[in-house]
Amino acid sequence: MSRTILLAAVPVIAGYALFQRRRWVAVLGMGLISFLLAVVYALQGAPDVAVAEAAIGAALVTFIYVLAIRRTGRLTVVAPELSGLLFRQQGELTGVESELLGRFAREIGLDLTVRFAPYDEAADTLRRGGADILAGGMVADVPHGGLPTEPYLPTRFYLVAAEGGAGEPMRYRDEERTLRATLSSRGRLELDLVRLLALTRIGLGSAQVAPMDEEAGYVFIVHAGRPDLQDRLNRFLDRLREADELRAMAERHLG
Amino acid sequence: MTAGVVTAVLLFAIAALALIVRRDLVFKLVALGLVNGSTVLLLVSLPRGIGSRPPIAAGAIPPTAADPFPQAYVLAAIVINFAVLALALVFVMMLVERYHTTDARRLEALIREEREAADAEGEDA
Amino acid sequence: MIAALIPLLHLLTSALCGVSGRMARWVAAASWAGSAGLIGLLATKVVAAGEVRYTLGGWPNRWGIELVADEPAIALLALLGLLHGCVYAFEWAGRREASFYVLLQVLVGAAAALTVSHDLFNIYVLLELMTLTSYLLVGFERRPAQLWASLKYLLLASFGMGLFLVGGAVVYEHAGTMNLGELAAVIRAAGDPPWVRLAGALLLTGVGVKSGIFVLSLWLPTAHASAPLAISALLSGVVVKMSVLEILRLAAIFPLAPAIWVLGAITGVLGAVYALFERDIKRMLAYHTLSQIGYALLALAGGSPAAAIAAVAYLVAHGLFKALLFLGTGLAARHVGSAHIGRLVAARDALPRTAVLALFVGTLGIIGWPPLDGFWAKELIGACCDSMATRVMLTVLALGTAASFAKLLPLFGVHRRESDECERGTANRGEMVAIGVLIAGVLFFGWSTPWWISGLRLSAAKLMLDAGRAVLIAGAGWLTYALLKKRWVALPRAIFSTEEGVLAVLLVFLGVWLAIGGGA
Amino acid sequence: MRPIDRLRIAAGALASAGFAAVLLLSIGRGEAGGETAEVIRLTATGAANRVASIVLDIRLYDTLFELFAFSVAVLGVRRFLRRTAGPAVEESLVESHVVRRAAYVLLPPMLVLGAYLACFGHLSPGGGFGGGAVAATGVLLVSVALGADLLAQRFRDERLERLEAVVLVVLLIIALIPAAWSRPLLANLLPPGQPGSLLSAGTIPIYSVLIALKVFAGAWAVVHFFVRHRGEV
Repeated sequence: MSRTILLAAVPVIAGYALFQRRRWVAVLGMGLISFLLAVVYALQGAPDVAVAEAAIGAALVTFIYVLAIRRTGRLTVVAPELSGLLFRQQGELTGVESELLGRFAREIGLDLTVRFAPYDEAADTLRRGGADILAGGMVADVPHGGLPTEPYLPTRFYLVAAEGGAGEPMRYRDEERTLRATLSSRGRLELDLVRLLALTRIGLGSAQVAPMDEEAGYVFIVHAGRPDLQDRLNRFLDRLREADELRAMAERHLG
Repeated sequence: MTAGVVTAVLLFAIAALALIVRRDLVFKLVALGLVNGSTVLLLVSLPRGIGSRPPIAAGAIPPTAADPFPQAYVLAAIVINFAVLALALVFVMMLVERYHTTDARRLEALIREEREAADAEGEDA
Repeated sequence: MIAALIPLLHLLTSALCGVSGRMARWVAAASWAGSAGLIGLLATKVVAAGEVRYTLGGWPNRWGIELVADEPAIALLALLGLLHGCVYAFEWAGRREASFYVLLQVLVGAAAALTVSHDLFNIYVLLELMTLTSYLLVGFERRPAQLWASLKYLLLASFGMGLFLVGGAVVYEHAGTMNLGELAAVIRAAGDPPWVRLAGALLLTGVGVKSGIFVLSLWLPTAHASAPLAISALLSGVVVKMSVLEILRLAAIFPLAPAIWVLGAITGVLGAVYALFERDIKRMLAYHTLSQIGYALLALAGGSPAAAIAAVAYLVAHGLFKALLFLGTGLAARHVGSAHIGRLVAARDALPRTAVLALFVGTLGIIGWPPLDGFWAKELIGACCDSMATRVMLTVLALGTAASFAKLLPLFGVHRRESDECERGTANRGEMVAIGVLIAGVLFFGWSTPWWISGLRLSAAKLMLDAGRAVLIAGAGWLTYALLKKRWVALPRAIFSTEEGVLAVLLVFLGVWLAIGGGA
Repeated sequence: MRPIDRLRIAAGALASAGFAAVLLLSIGRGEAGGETAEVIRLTATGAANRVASIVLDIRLYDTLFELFAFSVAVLGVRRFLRRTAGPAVEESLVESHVVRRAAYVLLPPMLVLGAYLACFGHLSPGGGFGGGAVAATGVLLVSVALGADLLAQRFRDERLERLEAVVLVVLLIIALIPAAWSRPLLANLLPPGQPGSLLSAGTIPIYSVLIALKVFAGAWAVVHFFVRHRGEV
């Protein structure tokens, strides 16, 4: 009897899950059906099949599908960690970008998730669709694999040379953590303002700093498949700029 | 005819319809998973294969036990279903990386455009 | 025992390729040599005894898995071994990564097991395993077009296998066995119960999705045309044929002949039409594979055992020249950067001589020019097939083939000016060996005709007459092409999307079920 | 919506309904053939669990190919997703200590259950595929609760890959051994023993454990790569 009730639920769930709009509902519907069927198998004298269906059909398949689909209701940001802009302090997320993105996410009704990664991996994740936004002090001077927003904060570039450093200078867009080591191995680096500040805090040592005359601004890079998100973020930043909140925010975090 | 057989056939038909109608690849793959799931249910619920007791006993098996053969068959079907779904998902992920969409018709159109561009080059030559 | 040993050897060496990545190429080559020897051994036994039966583990057939090596199985096994070797020779210098060899070994192992399998569920597992491995091999180079073609293939093939398994369930419910021999006995004993038609329609549709029937296998042209070179040759040359062999096995048990005839006719004509209007050579070859599958199905539907064997002979002949054409096209396309006929003709002075030779011999073979293999295979079918409708269809298809391949003629023209500034491409040694072996196969296939059908008598006069007819058809084909050249038609491509594919499968199932009298 | 889409929906609904009608009207009509009693007599291979004796003895040939289908899936996931490393550090803003604790508590029982299912598959429900997958589910639980990094540090893909291949080789060699005693291929050479005891059913428990090992390693690898590439569709 209980078996019949369980079985009757299966086509109903399938019909609902397959003909509505949310992808995660469809995936969870498949998992639920697998689970119900596993119970049915256990009840009709097929415990081996029940174990396999529960472990493989219900758990493993559902899990990889849930992992793979982009979480709706969540704004995923991937970034190299950088003090002042986007970084962790005593387990709390903080910085200009953290505040900006947090407010933006709240405004459009999404939860914010931030994943930190070195620049190359972060850009790759954005390109592959593993994140919605690439942040962490990006400047729209190279494609980055996504759509850049308008600049939210102006910046400048500085040529930093370690003692005796020669060779072609490299533009450094990576994490703060590896800044010092890269400088000593490469000799000369081009740094934006925030990264230069970070380096000063770590200790400039005997490095020479010379300003370059290139004007630039920090931007967010939005996933190429989300022009709608780029548009909303631009409008959000415009509003903040007009209310003069952007400058106040920068002063609060960067001094 | 058992309730399981009826359910299996209905599930197959619903999932097949979704495969035809839904354009999003995630829905298509879920539907494919359900098609294969329904064949598992069908085999295990065959009138001749069903029983109230599992076919497990150290000695002789009670006559009310289920037929073990369909059960052995579907174990393979479950594993193969997993393999199909995992591999299909991998290729979908790689297509999304390039085209930023899971819409089957858009993908078809984008890829056909690329091919026709290559063809036009050949016609010129 | 040998019949089981061949696939198990492939599986074992596939696992070994996985253990030692660097040695994979050599392990695979050794495995090929070993299995070639085993196939030879099995062939001598089959020729001596007619067929060799073996049940794994010594269990009764009703429950265990029975393997039957008969003449069709041996013919396709031999073709499989030959093409497998050619693929290795062709890819030898490429030094692919280990996973390529792992997948290829599993694919060939599953195909080899499929030729001899006599158990419905075993056939299901093997077909699925072949689907999975060819899926990965088609998408192996990660190009978007390959990935998409391959994904469509997986969706449709897996859906088709769902139907197949439902058919298997119906069979098990009523016959209590999955063994083909036992099943045939049960059906004979039970008269003609209605479930036989239902199961037959389900199984035929399921296998049909994988076997290149036009309305069912709409995934095939793009998948075969975009796969890596040597893989296209293997898939089109022999892997599709394994599913046709399963249709042959099903046709021996279920009353499917009318449905197979109709499907064969549709496949043959539409495949030929699409091939005719396609100017990318790789894609044209893929469409043409459909047309040729239709040719074999028409012969197979003739019903007599001799006709079935003639159909298999045609499949083998087709495997030889189709693999040759794919390899030749690929080799040429590699030097030009495109397989489009316009580009190839424009650059014909730069094409490697090996490629041009391969295309030339392949074209002659495929249009049935005497005395190449296509001619002999058509002779065999003609000798066993006595229905007038079938003969007409076969002639129409031969004409379509000749017209499609007339496109290639400008490639072989005598060069008016030998330009010195353009450098001719070359083939490496492995590629030359592969193409050489296939050319030999196409040239000398005729010698094997007495093995196919014992007691086949072809008088010299009839041979002369048929040879004349073959030349006439080739000429008529060329004329058709010359007439159509100026009236190019863009054929609809929308039917090749997945949605329509699944719909077509369901409709074909209903159609087949009605055609074989399931509604009665 | 274009007319062609409406047409497709209508045709699809008709075809699906037709399919369901044909099957519902003809499945189960006519009597079932064959005898179940014969099945039960035949499956006395010494394994109390008749399903295990079919999967790992009578139809072991199928199971070997099925295992290769699983391996091919793992190989595909590995090859196509291995290319790039995912983000190294995850800062998820929703994180609960209860979930962390639960994962630590649940992991050992899951692993033990998986091992039990595999080792006792010939006596009770379970078997290699189920056992391996259950154990992998435990690992997957940890990767959800503790973040992927903790597991990624312990994850040595090359070693797992090698292990999987070696398990396959060992399995096939065991399957081929009977030929050396001129017994049928894939025959169960070891004595059946006392049905119901742990050391019974000949080679069945050996296959079961090897398959579980392989499935566990493969499923772990698959989960690992999907965790690393999460949210990409």
